[in-house]
Amino acid sequence: MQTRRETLKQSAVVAGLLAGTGLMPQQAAAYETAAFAAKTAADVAKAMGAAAPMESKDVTIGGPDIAENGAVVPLTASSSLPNVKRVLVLVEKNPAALAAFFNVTADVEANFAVRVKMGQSSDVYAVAITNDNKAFYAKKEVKVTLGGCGG
Amino acid sequence: MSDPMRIRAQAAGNKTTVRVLMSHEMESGQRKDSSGKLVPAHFISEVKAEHNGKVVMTAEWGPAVSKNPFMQFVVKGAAKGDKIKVSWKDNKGDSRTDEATVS
Amino acid sequence: MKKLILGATALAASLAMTGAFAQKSAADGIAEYRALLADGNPAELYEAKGEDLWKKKRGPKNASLEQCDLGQGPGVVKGAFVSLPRYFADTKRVQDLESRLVTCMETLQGLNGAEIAKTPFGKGEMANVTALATWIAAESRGMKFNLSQSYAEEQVMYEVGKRLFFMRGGSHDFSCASCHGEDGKRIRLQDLPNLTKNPGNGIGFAAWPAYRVSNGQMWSMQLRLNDCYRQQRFPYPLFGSDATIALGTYMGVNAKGAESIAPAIKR
Amino acid sequence: MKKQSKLLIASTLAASAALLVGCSTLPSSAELDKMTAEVAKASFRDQGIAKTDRLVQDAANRECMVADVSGKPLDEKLAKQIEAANLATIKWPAGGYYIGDWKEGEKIAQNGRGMTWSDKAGSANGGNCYNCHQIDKKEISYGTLGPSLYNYGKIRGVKNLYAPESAAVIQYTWGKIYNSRAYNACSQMPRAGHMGVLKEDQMKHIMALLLDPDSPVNK
Repeated sequence: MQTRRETLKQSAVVAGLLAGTGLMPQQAAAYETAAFAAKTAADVAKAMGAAAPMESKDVTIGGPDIAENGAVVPLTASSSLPNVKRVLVLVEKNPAALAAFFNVTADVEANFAVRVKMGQSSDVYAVAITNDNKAFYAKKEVKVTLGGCGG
Repeated sequence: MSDPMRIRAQAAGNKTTVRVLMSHEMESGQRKDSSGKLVPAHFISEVKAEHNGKVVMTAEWGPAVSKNPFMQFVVKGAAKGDKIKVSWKDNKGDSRTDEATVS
Repeated sequence: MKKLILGATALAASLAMTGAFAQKSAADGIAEYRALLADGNPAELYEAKGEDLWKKKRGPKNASLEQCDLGQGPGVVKGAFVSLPRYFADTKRVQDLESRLVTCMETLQGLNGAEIAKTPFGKGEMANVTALATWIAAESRGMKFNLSQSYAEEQVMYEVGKRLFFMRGGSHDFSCASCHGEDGKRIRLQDLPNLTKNPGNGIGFAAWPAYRVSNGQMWSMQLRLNDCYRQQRFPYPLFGSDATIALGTYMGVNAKGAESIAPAIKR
Repeated sequence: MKKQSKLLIASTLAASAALLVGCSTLPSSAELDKMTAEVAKASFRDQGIAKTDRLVQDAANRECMVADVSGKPLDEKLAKQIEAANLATIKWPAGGYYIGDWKEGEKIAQNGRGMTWSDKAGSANGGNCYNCHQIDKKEISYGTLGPSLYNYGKIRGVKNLYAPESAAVIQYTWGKIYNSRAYNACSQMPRAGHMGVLKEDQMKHIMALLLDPDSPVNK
């Protein structure tokens, strides 16, 4: 089980990712140009200080444990929370952490699949943002292997 | 002009699972060509889905979405024969809209 | 969290145990990855394009390819893929799917076959040949390979193909058999089919054309062979050359009875 | 070019009178060998650094190909001749210094690049080792075409690289990397030294990876 300290640390990482993407609920805007601009985890950490997203069992991230090729990594992000307005998919170690997000309406489930590029093994996150501007996340590690003949 | 999408929309009970394949380079902007120059980013940035003309989902993507993107989502209450329309727009202003019938 | 901890325990255990155990879990992980990709194969995009190209009037003669004879009679697409390469009386040659398509594009549509053969993969009319081959392969999905060996030319192509398969050369002394001559071998983590016999349903010859996720390209059998030769450190095989068709005949005849899953999705 | 090989097949068939009846009288094996060589010649072109001269086979590749096609092992006398000829090609390192840096060796073993038509002339080649062999246990992405080399030196009792009893296995390993066919006429392993794939210092680094008691391979 995770210690409280680790939980806090993880929350801080996600808060950093979110702050860097400009996607913290209070910053949400019509078009999220800044959201896709964060270059590194360090960059996004600079913007820490916003309300920390919480790890939640009501958010699920799905994907392979090992990806044979980082060019295509199939991920699913979903949440069983009742009031989700947005679902995000993040790759911590990518040049820009945010890969994609989906705006949820009453007519679709908060359940999406998308395929992303990963430059290296990394944690991947699903983040659900609720109508009352809280953020919840789940994460898992995806290992990217070197495939083929290496040439 | 862009190649058409492949949209499959399948109803099961009161839920319709929509699977979409899009034809797009999704150039990351990180890759260098053979002469060592950075290839500019070129990617689908906005996606929209409509059910019988009503917008049910919008999305924004970055260049980390894989080439020839695949996405899946679930529409509540769509029934056989309904129309699902998907549109995308990329960062260079190209766009594409295709429609499928729920089966 | 529980899953992560379990994962870590399993990893530690596998490090303490034999390498075979660690390998197995890696192989399971890869199998899981491939299963996740199978639903939503971008090859479908090329299938749709290929079908459209088959039916569309194009070229100087403004004709479709609907009268193209792929060996089952003019216009018959279903079953053609699992019977190629085969001998064609009109060209007096054994041809594979792609070289046959170029023949049809030349004779029916008036396009320049020699120019198409020289076009790089993924460009211009060559990209169209690949899309056509993808659709035509898809039309035989689930059917079993059954190549003809009734013409002497077909038998000769098989024998030449067999010899080419074992031809060692280049800077690394590789032949096709270096990687594809034995059962149960791997290069890095990739399983290598034994192509000297039927390697099983949907494996090897019965899987290409395939969408390659590593570069996001649709790969025809001609391109698959081309890249094998590149990695073999051989010189460049000409598109539709007798060497490539002979190898196709050798692998196709060996695959008799194997069920086609083409177009597949590959690393 | 293509026309040529097509005509060749047609004329050979006509000569064996098999064309019209479509019966199963195939050309002889020797004729098929000749046709194969002609087909190969007509089917490839130069691209980048990969020129058509790479199709020219030396005795070892020619004889092993014949053996592979027939499915019968090479005649023992011929095998010995090939091994002797290849053994004679081995260049032993000056001064008897066989061992480099295992960390560099690991990088070379990981690298599968070099000498394809998409590689540039003069670029350093990789050793391709992990494509076929298990080596350092940390690397789970390894091939199984060759035997596992994990614990290579340890299993062979190399406790001290400079001990006289280590000399034989060190020399053999050098020879095997330099020219594998010196010890097995039809080995599938590339002849890294003989064919100029790896330079002498690169081979020394791989030697260290396999034999140095400090290398993770021998832990």
